[in-house]
Amino acid sequence: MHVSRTRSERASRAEATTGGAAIALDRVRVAVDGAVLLRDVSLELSAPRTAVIGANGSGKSTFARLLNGLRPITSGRIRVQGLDPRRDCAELRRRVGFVFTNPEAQILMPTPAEDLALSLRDLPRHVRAEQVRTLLELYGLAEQGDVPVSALSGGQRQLLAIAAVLATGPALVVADEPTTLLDLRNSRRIGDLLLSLESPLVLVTHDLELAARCDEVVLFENGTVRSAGDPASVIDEYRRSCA
Amino acid sequence: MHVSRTRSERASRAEATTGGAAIALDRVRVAVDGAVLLRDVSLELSAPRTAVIGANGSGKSTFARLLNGLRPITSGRIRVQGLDPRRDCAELRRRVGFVFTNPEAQILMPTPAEDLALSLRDLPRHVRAEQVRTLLELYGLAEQGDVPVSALSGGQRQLLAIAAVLATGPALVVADEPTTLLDLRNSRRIGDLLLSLESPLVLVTHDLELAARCDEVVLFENGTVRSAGDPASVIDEYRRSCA
Amino acid sequence: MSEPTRPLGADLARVAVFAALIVVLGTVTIPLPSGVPVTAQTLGVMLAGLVLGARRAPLSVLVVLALAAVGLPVLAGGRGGLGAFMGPTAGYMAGWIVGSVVVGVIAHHRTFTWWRAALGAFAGGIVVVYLFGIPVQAFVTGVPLGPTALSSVVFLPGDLLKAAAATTLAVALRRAYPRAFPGRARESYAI
Amino acid sequence: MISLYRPGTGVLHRMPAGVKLAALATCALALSLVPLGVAGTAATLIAASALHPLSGLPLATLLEAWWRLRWLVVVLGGALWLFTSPAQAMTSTGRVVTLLLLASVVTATTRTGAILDVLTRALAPLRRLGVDPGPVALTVSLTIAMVPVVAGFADQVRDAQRARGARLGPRAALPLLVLTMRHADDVGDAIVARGIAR
Ligand SMILES: Nc1ncnc2c1ncn2[C@@H]1O[C@H](COP(=O)(O)OP(=O)(O)OP(=O)(O)O)[C@@H](O)[C@H]1O
Ligand SMILES: Nc1ncnc2c1ncn2[C@@H]1O[C@H](COP(=O)(O)OP(=O)(O)OP(=O)(O)O)[C@@H](O)[C@H]1O
Ligand SMILES: O=C(O)CCCC[C@@H]1SC[C@@H]2NC(=O)N[C@@H]21
Ligand SMILES: [Mg+2]
Ligand SMILES: [Mg+2]
Repeated sequence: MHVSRTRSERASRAEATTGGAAIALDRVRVAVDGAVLLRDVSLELSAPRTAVIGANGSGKSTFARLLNGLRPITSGRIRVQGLDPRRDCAELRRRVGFVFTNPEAQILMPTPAEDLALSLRDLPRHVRAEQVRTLLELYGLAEQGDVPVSALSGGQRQLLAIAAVLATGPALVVADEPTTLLDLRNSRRIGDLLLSLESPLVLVTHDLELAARCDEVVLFENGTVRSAGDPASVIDEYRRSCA
Repeated sequence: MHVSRTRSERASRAEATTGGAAIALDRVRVAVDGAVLLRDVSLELSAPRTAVIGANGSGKSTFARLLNGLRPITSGRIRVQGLDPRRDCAELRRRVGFVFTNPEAQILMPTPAEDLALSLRDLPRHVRAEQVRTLLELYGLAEQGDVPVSALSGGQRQLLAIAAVLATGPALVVADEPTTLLDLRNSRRIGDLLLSLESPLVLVTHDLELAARCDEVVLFENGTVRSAGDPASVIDEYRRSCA
Repeated sequence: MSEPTRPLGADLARVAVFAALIVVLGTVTIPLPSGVPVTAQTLGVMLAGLVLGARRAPLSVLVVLALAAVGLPVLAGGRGGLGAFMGPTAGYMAGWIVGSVVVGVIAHHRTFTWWRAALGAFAGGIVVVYLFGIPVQAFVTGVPLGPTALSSVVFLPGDLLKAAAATTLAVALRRAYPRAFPGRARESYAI
Repeated sequence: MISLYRPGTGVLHRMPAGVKLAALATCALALSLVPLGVAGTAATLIAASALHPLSGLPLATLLEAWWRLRWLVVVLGGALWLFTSPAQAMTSTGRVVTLLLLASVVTATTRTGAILDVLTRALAPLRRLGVDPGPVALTVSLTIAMVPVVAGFADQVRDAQRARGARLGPRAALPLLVLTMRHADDVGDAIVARGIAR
């Protein structure tokens, strides 16, 4: 299916990646209006695929948002692929592709074709139309190119959101619970797609089976990292902490 | 915890239930604007707790909405606890409690206390205030009674939505993916709560572990019932169909 | 396929959710010395007319004004309270009610087209609002009508932009989420 | 963000909402009719501020109220100072600030539900015009519940656009509208399912 095609397709397009997420946090603290969302987070991520797990409100989304400067840090130090989100914000946003839980917030145009064209706006017009069609086919949306986005199924919407992000060839993909609204088949499809990417991936998820397929897992608890490392043992720790 | 209390509490309040969902569909078809959402669905449900599973877009939500007349049928025949949704719509809505995926859409008032009061609007004013306080305590929301709903966590919001539905003493509870937006701990809590209800339950879910704990499982595919019956075998069939 | 008449609940929800949208747009604002701010709420008023139509749009506006009247901070810049209805902006707020009706009537007359939408947003969202707003502002501040009207010219560029934005948005919404609009049967309103 | 009610047991908390609203309206009318000098304005300002601690509200509520009014004071006061006179600036700005402070006390000591009950009662005469006040009250409180939800949508959409680095101009609000209208449909279903409306 298209998942494997994606891998090879992207392999040919992708720039040489740094061989991992290349994320470093040093005593990072994030506070908003007096509430402490993250405290004392120190972490080095270099695996190609990292899963982030933890209870509701433990700080996973806050952490993910740090990675492209959507949320500023209050104190500490953070580097993403060598860039400082505070200083090199624009460059970082170009490099980091972000997939949200609710694709509807992320689809900016009335139809899938237009939305993909938006991602490719730097290309010349005729190449763009061509490329949009290729992408629609690649993600199995060829027939939905011109329908209203509200007529897409949940799975199709999430596919479109991911396609729009990958279309720009990001050097790092961050996804915040991208399979939450999907059924078994669609969440597998999206999960397979994300895990087969060439670019490194940081994946926030409540789906522990999906997390287990990553190379490294980080467990958040109460705004800080409780543990990080080998998937099986960290996931086991999380399960035990919930029991 | 409060879950067991709920069971006994409800046992004392509940009217004699019919001993099951008492739902019968006969060659039901639902079409909107030319699109066929359900076709040729014939089904009898009498188990106390029925799970409905199936892929995105297979018709689960459409089916759930038939049960309280939110969605009208195009042809066929449907009876819910002996009532015809077309004719006895108002009575059916009184009897059937509906829990939605997204509690934000279901909580209609600014604070938990006001939302519960809305459910109990038929009671005289002073009894109502008393009853609201009892319910808040029962669901562990005593301290959140007057805070804005936006300050509640996802789990607390879903608890409130369920409390508001159960407050009216429904003779049948229909829940459409009530645990989808929750983490492990919260979805367990809500799942336990729903499965421990006195009133019969129809539970649409993607969580197969939860479905396995019901008495009967119905599998939808492509707008019709693919199979129905013993949880273990139907779930197994679904897993195989997704592989 | 004849869909049953749209239930009252759906109308209620649309009116309320649009009123909430107008409130949220009130956070985008530029206070001006005259006491009448530039506010994105007029964009919300135009959109209400274009999307909800002539019957429900004024209800959304009325709900916002009712919330303001009972003292909630729902007007531009978090203002609210009965005081707001005694200030220089009172006429503009009355103009919103009538204006949103006019927007809806013009935009949904026969079939919805982009130029009808643009005309509606301009006539209802700008002309009508100013017709109500400027005289009241002159009365409250004690400044003669001429100079008050002249001073309101500062709103015009912004309001023209908002009318253009409202039109673009409504046309895009019609393609992205056609169900958001009143059904065919309801496109002409008897008011 | 919108419910400004602070639970408490002070005198004002126990006073019926209708009385408070009527008093507020009377004060507003009196302040706009009776010309007060600089000293009088200062006195009303102090009185309105003192009402906060007197009704058992924490000092923070008063400071918040003043902080919310900072731009009004600076812009309106500054402009009037420049264009008219310092005394005029003081009295006009002071009158508006006094009113808003009074409104903030009423809002902080009155449950929104109680205010809405008053509104419903005030609307009761509309029944003779064929308007049912029940749905009106429901719509009003529903709006209050929806404000933080829609504000949340606006945040989500802003984040998503920043993340995609897109500069869209007016189109930027399209996803916000789509999310909002879909939410309206979901809420409509819930209203019907809960048996609150047809
Ligand atoms: N703007 C804000 N102001 C104050 N508190 C906030 C803000 N945003 C988030 N929080 C709080 O910060 C904490 C961490 O939130 P975050 O969204 O990172 O959690 P999460 O791990 O992603 O949870 P979930 O699994 O529910 O998505 C939560 O307790 C949340 O209520
Ligand atoms: N108003 C409508 N007009 C046309 N098609 C619709 C409408 N509502 C739903 N559909 C379509 O009907 C099919 C069944 O939808 P339904 O919501 O019942 O699926 P579901 O099993 O609940 O899926 P999910 O797991 O995503 O919630 C879908 O293909 C959907 O796109
Ligand atoms: O918030 C209020 O009290 C009402 C503000 C009215 C502002 C008017 S509406 C027409 C004109 N266009 C603007 O942007 N502001 C003014
Ligand atoms: Mg999160
Ligand atoms: Mg569904």
